[in-house]
Amino acid sequence: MLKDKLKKALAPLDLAQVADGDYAKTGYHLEVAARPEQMPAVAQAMLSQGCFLESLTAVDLRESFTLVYHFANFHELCRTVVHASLAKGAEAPTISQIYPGADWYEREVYDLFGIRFAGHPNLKRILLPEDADFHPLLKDFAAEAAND
Amino acid sequence: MIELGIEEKTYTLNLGPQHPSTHGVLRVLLEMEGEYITKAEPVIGYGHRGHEHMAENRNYHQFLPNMARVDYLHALAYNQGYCMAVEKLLGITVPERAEYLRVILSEFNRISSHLVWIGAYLLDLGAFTPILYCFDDRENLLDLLDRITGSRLTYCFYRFGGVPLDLDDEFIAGARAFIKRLRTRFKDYNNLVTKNVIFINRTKGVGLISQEQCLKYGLTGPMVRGSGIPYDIRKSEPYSAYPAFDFEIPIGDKGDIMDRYLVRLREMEQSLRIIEQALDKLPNGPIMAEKVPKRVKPAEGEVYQAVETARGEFGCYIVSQGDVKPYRIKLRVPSFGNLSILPELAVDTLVADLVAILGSVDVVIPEIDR
Amino acid sequence: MGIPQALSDFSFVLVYLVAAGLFALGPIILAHLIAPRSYGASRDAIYECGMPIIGSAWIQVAVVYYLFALLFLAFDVDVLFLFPVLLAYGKGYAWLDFIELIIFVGILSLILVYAWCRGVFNWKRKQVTP
Amino acid sequence: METKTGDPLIKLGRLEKYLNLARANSLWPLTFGLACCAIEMMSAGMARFDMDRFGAGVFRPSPRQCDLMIVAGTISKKMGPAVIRLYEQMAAPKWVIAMGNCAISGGPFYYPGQYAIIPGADLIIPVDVYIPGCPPRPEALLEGILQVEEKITKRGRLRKFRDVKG
Repeated sequence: MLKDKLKKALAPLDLAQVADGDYAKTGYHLEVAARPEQMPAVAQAMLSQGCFLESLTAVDLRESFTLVYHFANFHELCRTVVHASLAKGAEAPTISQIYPGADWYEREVYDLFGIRFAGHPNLKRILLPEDADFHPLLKDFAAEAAND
Repeated sequence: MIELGIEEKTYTLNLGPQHPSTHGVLRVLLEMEGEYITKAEPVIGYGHRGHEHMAENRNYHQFLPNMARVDYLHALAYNQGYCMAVEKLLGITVPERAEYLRVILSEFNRISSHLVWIGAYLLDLGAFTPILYCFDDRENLLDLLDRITGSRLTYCFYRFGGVPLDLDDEFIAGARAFIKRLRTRFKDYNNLVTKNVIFINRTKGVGLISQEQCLKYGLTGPMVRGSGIPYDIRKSEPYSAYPAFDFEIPIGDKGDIMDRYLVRLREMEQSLRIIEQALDKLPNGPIMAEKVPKRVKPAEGEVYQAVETARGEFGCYIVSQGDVKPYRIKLRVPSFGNLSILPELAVDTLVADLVAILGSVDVVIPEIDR
Repeated sequence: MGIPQALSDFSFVLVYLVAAGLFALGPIILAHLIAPRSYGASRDAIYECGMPIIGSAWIQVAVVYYLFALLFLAFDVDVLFLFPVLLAYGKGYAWLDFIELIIFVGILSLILVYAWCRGVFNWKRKQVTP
Repeated sequence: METKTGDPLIKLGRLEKYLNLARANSLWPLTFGLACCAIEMMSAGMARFDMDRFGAGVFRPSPRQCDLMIVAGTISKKMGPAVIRLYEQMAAPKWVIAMGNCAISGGPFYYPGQYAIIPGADLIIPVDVYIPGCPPRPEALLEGILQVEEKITKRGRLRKFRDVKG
C-alpha cells in the first residue's frame, strides 16, 4: 500500500508527526508535521515514491505562518498533507529544484504572504503588479493602504 | 538611426495581455531568434481579483457566487467542490437524488466547457468554421441548463446539503434530445477537424509532454491523460454519485497536442454516457438534506476536497476556526499547474507552435490568477 | 513654337504619375482633414498587445527571410515584363499569345519550384525531446 | 473622464450626418475579453445572436483597426495601464461599451477591502454605454450596440424593436 511505503520513506527523517488522516472528515490519508528545513528532504522522499505536488500554500496564524504542502499520486489514492510551521520573518527553503512546479506556487505564497523562499531561482511577484508593496493575505493587511 | 555592428540577436516580443490566442489576459514574454523561441516566460496576474482575500471576509454562503467566477466555463464543478468541502466540515450527507442531479449538471457543464475550448482552440489555429458549430451545440445545451439553473455561464446553483430545484420532465426530455443530437455532431467534428490535414500537421508531435514532466509539474486533467496517465478524480478518488456509473477514462499515448484534443473529444462522449445512465437510474427522494444549519458555523478543522473539472483537479482547501467566516480558503486550480510547464515546452519551438501549445493547455485566465 | 513632339508624348506619362500620386496620397490627406482628432500619450507608440515594447526591432534577423525577399523580387520582375506585353500581343491569333504568355510565366515560376525543392519554405522544427 | 477625441479640421455639417450613418453600421469591436463577460461576448458574435446583423461582428485584434472597445470583464490594477494604452491607440472616432458589472463599477468584486481591481472602466477611459449584468446576456450586448448606434446617429435605432408587439 502506498501509505505504508510513504511512512517507510519518511521514517528516517525523524519528522515531528507522521499519522494516518481521517479521510472521511478531512480528505487526507497521511498527515505529516515537519520543520521547514526538512521540506526538501520530505519532497525528495515523496518524489521517490511517485507523488506529485498537488498544492503549496500558507496560512497566517497571526503569530506564525503554517506552510501547507499537499502531495497526491497519479496511480493510487493517497493524499498527504505536510504542515510546516514557520516563524514570522523566517525563510523557508525552496523545493523548486525537486518539483519545478513548486516554483510558481512559492512565488504566489511570497506574493500574497511575503514569505521568502531561500534558493528560489527568481522570487518575485507573480499575481500583483511588480510595484505593489503590500502582501494582501496577511491578517493585519489594511486594505485602505493599498487603495490610495 | 541604425546602430551598426550590433550583435544583439534575440528579439523580445510581448505575446501580451490583449492577444487573440491567449484566451483572456495572459502575457507571454518571448525571446526569439528569427522564428525560434529561446525563452518564453508567462506573466500572469492581469486577471487577479482576490478571490481568496474575499473568502476571508465573507461567510460561507456569501462566497458561493465567487465559486462560479473562478472558472466560469465549468462553474458547476467549482460549486460542487466547494459545497462538498463545506458539507464535509459540517458532516452533512447529501441525499442520493441530489447527488445524481449534481452529476448530471456538472457533466453537462463539462461538455459546454470542452465545446468552448474546441471552438476557441481551432480559431487560434486559423479555422473559422468549427467555432460556429461548437457554439451552436453549446447554445442548445445552455438553453437546457438555463431552464433549471437560471443562468447561462456563472451558475450558482448548488447549496450546502443538496440542490434547491428539481428536474422536471421537460428537462429530462430536452436532455435526451440533446444527447442524441450531440452524438450525431461528433461525426462532423471528426470529419471537419480530426481528419483535417492542416490540423494534423500542426498538432502531431508538437508540444510533447512526458509522464515524468507531468509528475514534476503537477499537471492534472486532459494534460496528464494526454500523456497516457489515467488520472481522473472521478475514478481515482470517487466522489458524489460517480461510483454508480461505468465510464472509461480516455487517454492518449504520446502526449502531444493531438492526444490532448482527442482526450477532450472522447471525454465528451463519456460524459454523455454518464448523463444517460444517471437519467435512467435517477432515484426518487428528497433533493435537500434534512437539517442544514441556517448559519453555517463549522467546527474547527481543515478539509481538502478534490473535484475533476474540465481542465483538471480543482482542490478546495478550507481552514475553519469555528467562525462564521472561513479562516482561509485555498483554491487549488488546475490551470496554474498546467501553465507552469509552458516555459519548458516552449524552448526551441516556432512561434506558431507556441500558440498551438498554449491553446492546448486550455487556460482560463481568472482561474489561474484567482 | 509648339512643344516638341517627344515632350508632348511624355506629358501623358506626367499626367499618369500625378494621378497615381493623388490616388495614393488622396485618402491620407482627406482623412487628415475630415477625421476627428484623437489625443493620448501613447497614441503614436508601437502597438504590441497593450504593453510598451521591449528592446528594438533593428536586430540581426535570420537569413531565411532574405530568401523570401528574393523570391518576391523574382515574381515582381516577372510582372514587370508583362506590362510591355499589352502592346506587343493581342494583334494576331489570341490563343497563340496566351500560350506564349503561359510558357513565359511558367519558366519564371520554375524559381518557385526550385526554391520549394531546396526547402526554403518549410520551417524545420528542432527536434524537441521531452 | 475627459474624452480624448477632438473635432476634425474641416467641419462637414450635413455630410457628417451620413458619415455617422456609415460609422454606426460598421462598428468594428476590439477582441478584448478580460473575464467571464468575454464568453458571453463570443456567444453574441456566434450564429444564434449574431452581432453581424448590426455590422458589429468583425472582431479585430489590433486597436488600430477598431472603433468600438467592449470592456468585457474585470479591470485589474495590473491591467489598467494596458487598457488606457489600447484606448489611446484606437483611431478616432471611437466608442467604449462597459460590459458587465465589473466594467461598470467593479461588480461582485468591489468591497471596502478590495486591493486588486479598478472599480469601473469609466475611472480610466471615457465610456459611452454601460451594459449591466453578470454576465449580461448576449441580447443585452446587442441592445448595447444599438444604443451606441443611437448615440452616433442621434436617430432611434431601437425604436422599431421597442414597438414590436407580442
